[in-house]
Amino acid sequence: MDSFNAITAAIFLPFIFAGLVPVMEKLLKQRIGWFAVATALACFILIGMAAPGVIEEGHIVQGTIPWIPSAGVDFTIYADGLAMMIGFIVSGIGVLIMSYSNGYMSKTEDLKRYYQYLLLFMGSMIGMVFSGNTIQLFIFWELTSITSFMLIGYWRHKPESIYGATKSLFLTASGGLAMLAGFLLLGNITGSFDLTAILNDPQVINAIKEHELFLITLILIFIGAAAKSAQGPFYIWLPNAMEAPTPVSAFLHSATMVKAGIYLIARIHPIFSGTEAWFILVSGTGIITMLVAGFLAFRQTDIKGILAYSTISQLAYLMTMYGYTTYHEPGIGVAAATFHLLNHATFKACLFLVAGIVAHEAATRDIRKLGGLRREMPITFIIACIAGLSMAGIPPLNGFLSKEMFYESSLEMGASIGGIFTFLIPALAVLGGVFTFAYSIKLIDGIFLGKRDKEAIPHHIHEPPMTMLIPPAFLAFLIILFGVIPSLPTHYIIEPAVSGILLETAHLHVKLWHGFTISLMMTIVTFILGILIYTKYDRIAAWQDNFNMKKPWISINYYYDLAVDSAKGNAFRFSSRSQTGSIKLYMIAMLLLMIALIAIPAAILATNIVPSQLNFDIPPYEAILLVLLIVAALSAAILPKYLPAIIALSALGYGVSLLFIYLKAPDLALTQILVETLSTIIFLLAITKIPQKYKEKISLSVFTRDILIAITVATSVFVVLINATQGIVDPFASLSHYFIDNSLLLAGGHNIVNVIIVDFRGYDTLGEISVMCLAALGVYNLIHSRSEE
Amino acid sequence: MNSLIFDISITFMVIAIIPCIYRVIKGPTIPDRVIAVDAMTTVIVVILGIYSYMQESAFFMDVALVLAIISFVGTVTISKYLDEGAVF
Amino acid sequence: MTTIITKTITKICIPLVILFSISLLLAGHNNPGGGFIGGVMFVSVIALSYVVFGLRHIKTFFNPDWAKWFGFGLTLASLTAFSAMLFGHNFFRSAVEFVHLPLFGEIELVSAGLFDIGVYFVVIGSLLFIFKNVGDDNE
Amino acid sequence: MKRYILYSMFLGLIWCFVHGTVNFNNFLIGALLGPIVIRPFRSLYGFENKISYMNIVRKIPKLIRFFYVLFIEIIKANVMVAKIILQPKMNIKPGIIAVPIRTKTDVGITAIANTITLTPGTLTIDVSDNKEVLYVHAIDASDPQGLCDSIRDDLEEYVLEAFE
Amino acid sequence: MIEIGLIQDIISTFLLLVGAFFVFLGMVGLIRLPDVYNRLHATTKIGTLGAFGVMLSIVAKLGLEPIGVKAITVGLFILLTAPVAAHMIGRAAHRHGVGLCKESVIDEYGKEHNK
Amino acid sequence: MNNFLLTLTISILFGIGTFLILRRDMIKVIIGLSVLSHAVNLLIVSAGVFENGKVPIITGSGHGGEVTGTIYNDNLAEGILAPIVSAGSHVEFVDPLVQALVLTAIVISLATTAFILILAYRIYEEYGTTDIRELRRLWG
Amino acid sequence: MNISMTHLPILLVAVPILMSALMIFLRSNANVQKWLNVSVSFAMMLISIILLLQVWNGGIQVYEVGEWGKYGIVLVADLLSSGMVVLSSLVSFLALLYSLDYIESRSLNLTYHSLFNLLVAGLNGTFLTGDIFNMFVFFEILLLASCGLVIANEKGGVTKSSDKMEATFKYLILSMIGSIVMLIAVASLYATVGTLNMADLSVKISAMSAAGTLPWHTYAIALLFIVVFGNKAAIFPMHYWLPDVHPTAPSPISAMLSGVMIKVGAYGILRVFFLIFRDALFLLQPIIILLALVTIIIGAVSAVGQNDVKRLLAYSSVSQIGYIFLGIGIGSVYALTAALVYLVNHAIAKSMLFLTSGGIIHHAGTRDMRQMGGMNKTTPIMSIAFLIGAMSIAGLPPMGGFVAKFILFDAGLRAEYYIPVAIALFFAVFTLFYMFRAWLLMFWGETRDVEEYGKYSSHKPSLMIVFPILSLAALVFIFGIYAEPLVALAQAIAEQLIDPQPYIDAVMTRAVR
Ligand code: NA
Ligand code: NA
Repeated sequence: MDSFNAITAAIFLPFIFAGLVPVMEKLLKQRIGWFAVATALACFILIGMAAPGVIEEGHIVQGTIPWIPSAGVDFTIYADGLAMMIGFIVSGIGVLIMSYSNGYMSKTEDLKRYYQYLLLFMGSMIGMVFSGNTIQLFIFWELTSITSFMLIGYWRHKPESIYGATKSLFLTASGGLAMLAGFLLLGNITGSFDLTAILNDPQVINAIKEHELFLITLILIFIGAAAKSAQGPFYIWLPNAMEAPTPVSAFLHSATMVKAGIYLIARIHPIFSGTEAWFILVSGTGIITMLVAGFLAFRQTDIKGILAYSTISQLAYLMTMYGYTTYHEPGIGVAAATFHLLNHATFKACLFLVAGIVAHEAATRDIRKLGGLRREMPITFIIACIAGLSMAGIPPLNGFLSKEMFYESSLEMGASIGGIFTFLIPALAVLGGVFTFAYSIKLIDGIFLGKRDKEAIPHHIHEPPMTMLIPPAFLAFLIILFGVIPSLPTHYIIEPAVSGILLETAHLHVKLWHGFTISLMMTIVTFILGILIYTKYDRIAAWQDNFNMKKPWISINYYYDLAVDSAKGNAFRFSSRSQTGSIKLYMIAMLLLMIALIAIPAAILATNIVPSQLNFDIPPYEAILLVLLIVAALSAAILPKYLPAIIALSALGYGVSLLFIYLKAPDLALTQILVETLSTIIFLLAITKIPQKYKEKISLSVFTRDILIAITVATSVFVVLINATQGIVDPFASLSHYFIDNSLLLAGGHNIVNVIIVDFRGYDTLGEISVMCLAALGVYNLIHSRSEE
Repeated sequence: MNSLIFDISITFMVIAIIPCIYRVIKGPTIPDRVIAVDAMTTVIVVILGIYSYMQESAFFMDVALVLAIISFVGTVTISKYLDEGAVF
Repeated sequence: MTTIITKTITKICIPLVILFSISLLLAGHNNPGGGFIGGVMFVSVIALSYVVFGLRHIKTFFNPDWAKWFGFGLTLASLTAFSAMLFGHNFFRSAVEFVHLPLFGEIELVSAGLFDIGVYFVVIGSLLFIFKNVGDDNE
Repeated sequence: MKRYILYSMFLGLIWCFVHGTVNFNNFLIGALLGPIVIRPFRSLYGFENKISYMNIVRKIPKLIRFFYVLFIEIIKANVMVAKIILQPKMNIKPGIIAVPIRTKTDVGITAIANTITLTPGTLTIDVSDNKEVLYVHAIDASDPQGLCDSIRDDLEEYVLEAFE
Repeated sequence: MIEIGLIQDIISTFLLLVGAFFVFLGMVGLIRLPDVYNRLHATTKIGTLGAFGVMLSIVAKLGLEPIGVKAITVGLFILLTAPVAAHMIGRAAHRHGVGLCKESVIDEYGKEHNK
Repeated sequence: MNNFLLTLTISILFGIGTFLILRRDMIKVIIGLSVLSHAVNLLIVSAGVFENGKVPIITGSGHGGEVTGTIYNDNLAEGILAPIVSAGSHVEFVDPLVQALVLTAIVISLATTAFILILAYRIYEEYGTTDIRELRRLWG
Repeated sequence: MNISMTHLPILLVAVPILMSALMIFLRSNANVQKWLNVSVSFAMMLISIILLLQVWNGGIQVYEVGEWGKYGIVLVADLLSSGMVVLSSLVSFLALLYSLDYIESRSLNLTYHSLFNLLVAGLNGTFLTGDIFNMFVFFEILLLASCGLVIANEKGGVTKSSDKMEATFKYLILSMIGSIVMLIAVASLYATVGTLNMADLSVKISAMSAAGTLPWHTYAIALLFIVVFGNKAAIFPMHYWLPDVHPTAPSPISAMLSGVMIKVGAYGILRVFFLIFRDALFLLQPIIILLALVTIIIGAVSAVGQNDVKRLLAYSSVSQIGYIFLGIGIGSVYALTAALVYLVNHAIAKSMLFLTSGGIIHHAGTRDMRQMGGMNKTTPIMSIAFLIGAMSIAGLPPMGGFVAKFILFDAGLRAEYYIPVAIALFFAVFTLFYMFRAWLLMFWGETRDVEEYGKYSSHKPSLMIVFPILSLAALVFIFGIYAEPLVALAQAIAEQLIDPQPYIDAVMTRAVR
């Protein structure tokens, strides 16, 4: 199997197998989870089959299958080191998480749905990272949002699940729409949605950077990435996403899905980086998020809450580092970010799994109730220490290495900007590290150290089953391995990925001990300050609670909740104001539009609104007849009682038929006379049951308004008609010549009008009699539609 | 000659509609209006007669017969409605 | 109830108007008239009888299912139009034939006439269907 | 059966009239078509009643005389009403009078009612439920009894002869 | 032949004008007469005669052509139905409560009706 | 018929109809629609392109096969957009097509009016009023 | 009997009319009625597909009714009209199947089949006709058929008959004004150009325009058609009737109305402006874009405020039709392609959603979403179907709605309509919000308060109800993952619209008798 096919298979295998889950469930019953594990493993292997070429030779797997060629969208694979790295993370952690789930998920749960969505998610994620087409990327991107939504809301009856799921969907999917707009603009600039075409052609990249839509495109795409990775104001969905089952949180909301935004930033790095906009937007958002989320993580009491905010903060590190860019040196933080991305995946997934174990065994996630578990679950304790300390940046764990690289790149970035930034950026980086250290300590201390509170957790606690222990243990092993032998990940994972991002071969040298550098000093400062603020936790907490109480509007959640909660009410107010139920208003709207549509061409195009030569030679009886018509119509309008008005209406009808006679239309006159009487009868039938109780009192303003509308309508019709009846424009002639000449000859009828209605245009008449039938059937329905009461 | 008669009679007939319309508006009672419309149909029948007479074509006579019939139907219906408040 | 005078005159009107309506129907192709006008004439006289004798009374001896009338009319009209297809022509292609009949001399048979009869029945059926249903409901 | 034939003849004639051409062919069509057309309404016409042709034939001259009188009366009526209308000052004494009648058949009552309407200054408003009294509106109702008498003597006689 | 044609013409023209005149008169009556019942006199009698006259004028001019026959039909039909229509309206008016005009001297129907 | 005057009348009828459909009483609105449909029927007739001709009924066999020289076939290649009539050709009849169209329109408006009237009657039954403002259970 | 393949267009109109007539005779035979109607409806669907294939392979088909050429009435099956006919036949077949179990039996047996057939005839007739006045006639058929069907009773009677009456009244009044406007326009057009045949009108108006003799009022007439078709399509400010009518109709009829009927307006605009009034397009486009945007906004915002599931769907239709008109207003080939793809996807998805809402209402006994909840356990099929529809309407992949939205926005940006696209995109977020809110309210959460609202109905939806829903859901999905055929078809249609010469040639190069 060649690399292209292997990757295609890796993308679609989870989708197909997700479809097979219901079938397999019949066979495997509660062991269905192992089917999912097998799928993830298969994906891992399939990606692995494509890996050697990419990793060893720097070769990029590319290939295309036509999908919607008419819209310029194809299924394209672009597998470079970056994509490979994330692909491995997704499928690898997928294997661990699904194994873990076998122990975690109760047998009474709807496992079918659980694994289906996990597999769908994994497929979407793999599809996303290997997308070589922006639209394809977007599709998989949104699929991850939807599957995430489904998994957060796995316990569909719980209001908190619904809230969390909804929030994540609204924020990430709407961000996705912004990103789609960005991709469309990008496609607009480059003329195609093919990412490979852009990445392969430096001239295209230059063109993008010089295009007037550059900034807006960047912002739109960045909004998508930020929403997905819970950055900037969009971070608020992630803490609520913790309502998902813990393995899901570990998988989606720490290790993989939230990395999609980071992945996207890395993917578009070569296109947009090296500009001020990129640095300000990406790093700016990153730094702020890092600090805020770091502080908030420190303030949480729920284990998963700490981990959630910590994830946000850690993702912000990555964001910040990918944003480190100058015109001459676009890739300052790339290597550091990429390495930290991998490390974060390991230690954070591990911590989540530990949190799952703790919650599973202790039945609570509240750090205030937990404590002293080190005796009852020593293995878990050790694993947690490894992961937690790695996050805190303690050597010789992998977190330390990437934290160092973070500081280094911050120094480098600050220096390259100069001025106050030389100190400011590293200082902010350290502050972020301080929070990280503090909450890492808090996590370990809160759960495992201290005294066991027997009142809060009365029952006996023991180590979890092996299925739940092995995955975090494996991750802990990786944490140590990557920390001790950094060349292993650097060579096989980070270098190819960095090459993929920078579009040139990169060489990295990461060592555990690299001398007594400024960055090491910064690390030491971090530890000291971290311990300091950890000890001052209570005062900080009191201050913040007080602050939040006084100023609820400082929180972004406040605005989200306000918007969502008031949306329905506001929208209803809006709709009830526009859709008032008043037919009159609806009619006026329509009439005004009609008037406007006549007025527009009259204003723009007409030289003479009314033709100049009009015939004012008027025979007296014509004038009398027409005036009578008007008078009859007026009296139909003025007479307040129904019956007189109806009688006036029939007078009008008879007048019209007289006019038809005068206009040489006996058939019309006949029909008009008959119809008039019949409609009078129908009117009478109707008002038999309608005693006239209601009498309208027309106020002067309403009267004026209605008269004005009426006059304007009349004028518009007059203008159109007086122009239209100036005769057919030369040299064209009317179809009627044909009817007159051929009525007798071809259709054998003397009455041309009748021949037209039964022969030349008999099809119209077929429609017309259908209308008659419809009226009859409709009336039947009307009369028999009474509710059975 | 013919056209003069035509003009005179048609003008007279059209003028004759004026009182009908006047009654339709003025009333004062509903039967007055019914009478007015009925009378109007009579006038129209006459106009149709004049047309037929002048053009010597039977087309308008058909219209006249229809009008005579249908106006009877209409009048009877409205009368019954006035009387009984029901049509059928 | 209406008076004996009205009833008597209505009795005279019924056959007269019905015959007139048929005559209008048949004359339609060459003179004013046709299916619609003829049909409405028919309707008006039945309506007159409903008014004068009362719907309830008329229903005791003359109560056809008017829906079938318009159903028939629509069927006839569309089948007439379809029939041209049997002769390899397009839908609604009309045919004119001149036939000699012993009593009537040369008669012009037009396929459109059949269509007009369909119209006639639709008009009668649908309007009277409405009248009857509403009239029944009013009672 | 006799009635059928009678009606057929009558309807044949009507057909000719509405069709506009009076000839045998049309008469025949009408005579054939007519009965079919009124068949659904037969209960209105009393087909089952016996009827004598001789009676009808005997009545023809009386009918003609009736119509002649009617015609004269109509002219008189019109002239009278026209005068009233054209008078510069309205000077009328209208009113509704109950006029007893002898006729009992529906056709007779109808005929006399219509005749009254078409004749000078009178207009039938209603017939009483027991078919004995016509309520007649007269433009000049100053002498009710005289009006009753004149109706009975001048009109009802002819009607009775022609229709009973 | 010319003579007959001329006489025909004169008669028919006369009938036409008289008919039209009467109709016109009837409509004037519609304005001038004081109440429903009196107006009915005008329209039923004069209108009917006028219409009949016009129809007769057609017959006089064109004989028993289809148009003439139809004219007769129309005339007879009007003659037959106009009184009935008047009767229906008058009756309805009275029962609907339309009073007689103030000049009226007697109302035996009203007495009967109100019993 | 004088074109200007007829057009003016039609327009005024439109105005009156419009005023009526803006009333609050359901029956008035329906009357307004009837006035409007009268107006529109007249409008269609007035759109007829042959004027001052005869009633469009062929008497005798006058038109039964006369060759008028009119071209009825389009030929786009040669720019012929039929019908092409010889200059100054006189048409004997008024325009029959508009009459046929109006016939259709009248019948359709009868059917619609019948339906809407019965609908009004049912609405009165349900709502107990003909005030159109009360027909506001559906809003928002 | 030699009904050759050339008769297909007329069969699509005339057979339903004939069927509706026959149904009146079969009122006492409910079963014969049902199965005859279903089989004919299925046959119509096949015929429409064959017609589309014929047109695709063999070019535009013109059918002269009565063989009178342009002097009579012609039916023209180009890609647009035959495509629309396929859509309407498909949706109507499924809606009919659904109706058999959904409509109360008395309504169903006595009038429903006839009305429904005439509705189908009206749709097909409108799409296929090549004559502007004939289009008016078929509009009236559509109007009265839909009114008659809106007031048909569904089983269970969740919708009050007073609501149906009120909605129908509003619909009818506004539509009658629309009809009057249409007649004004058509008559004036005839008086100016002397013809009613659309191809003839097109070529003559172009010739006048080229010669500089096109009078200005022709443009006014052209714009009047916005009122006519806008009213059918329910675009602002003529959208008011829709949120009242579509929810009160029985669900299969709502599906027909929202799925196909309102597309008639879009079809009309495409047909009339891109064929006849090409010279007025410059006036049309800004107006339509403006109206479309307001429509999008009003529909989207109002939908957010609804508690009634069907009313929400109806407002959503308003909003979505705005997107379709946005594409039409932009007017490039690609934008028209987008509008058409959007149109099809909305038709399928919204029909499906309305059918689903019927199932939901049956199950819950109410239309108020606040009284539902937790239904994913009790009716999983409805849950899945509604989700698929919601995703498609919200434009989420992998559903058809995504492809439509993506192409539309792309087309808008390519034509440099940045602000309109930005607005459209922003309100797409609303779509996501209200569709998912509805789904969550109904299907997630605790099962509703039994004490207050009663239990959910226990009987499972029948096959007759489930099959149409699932078929449409499958289509929604297929149009999402394999969109190329649809997009290619839409593109071909758009190209035909932009260059109407083949249409004109097909109609005008025929010898008349
Ligand atoms: Na009369
Ligand atoms: Na009369």
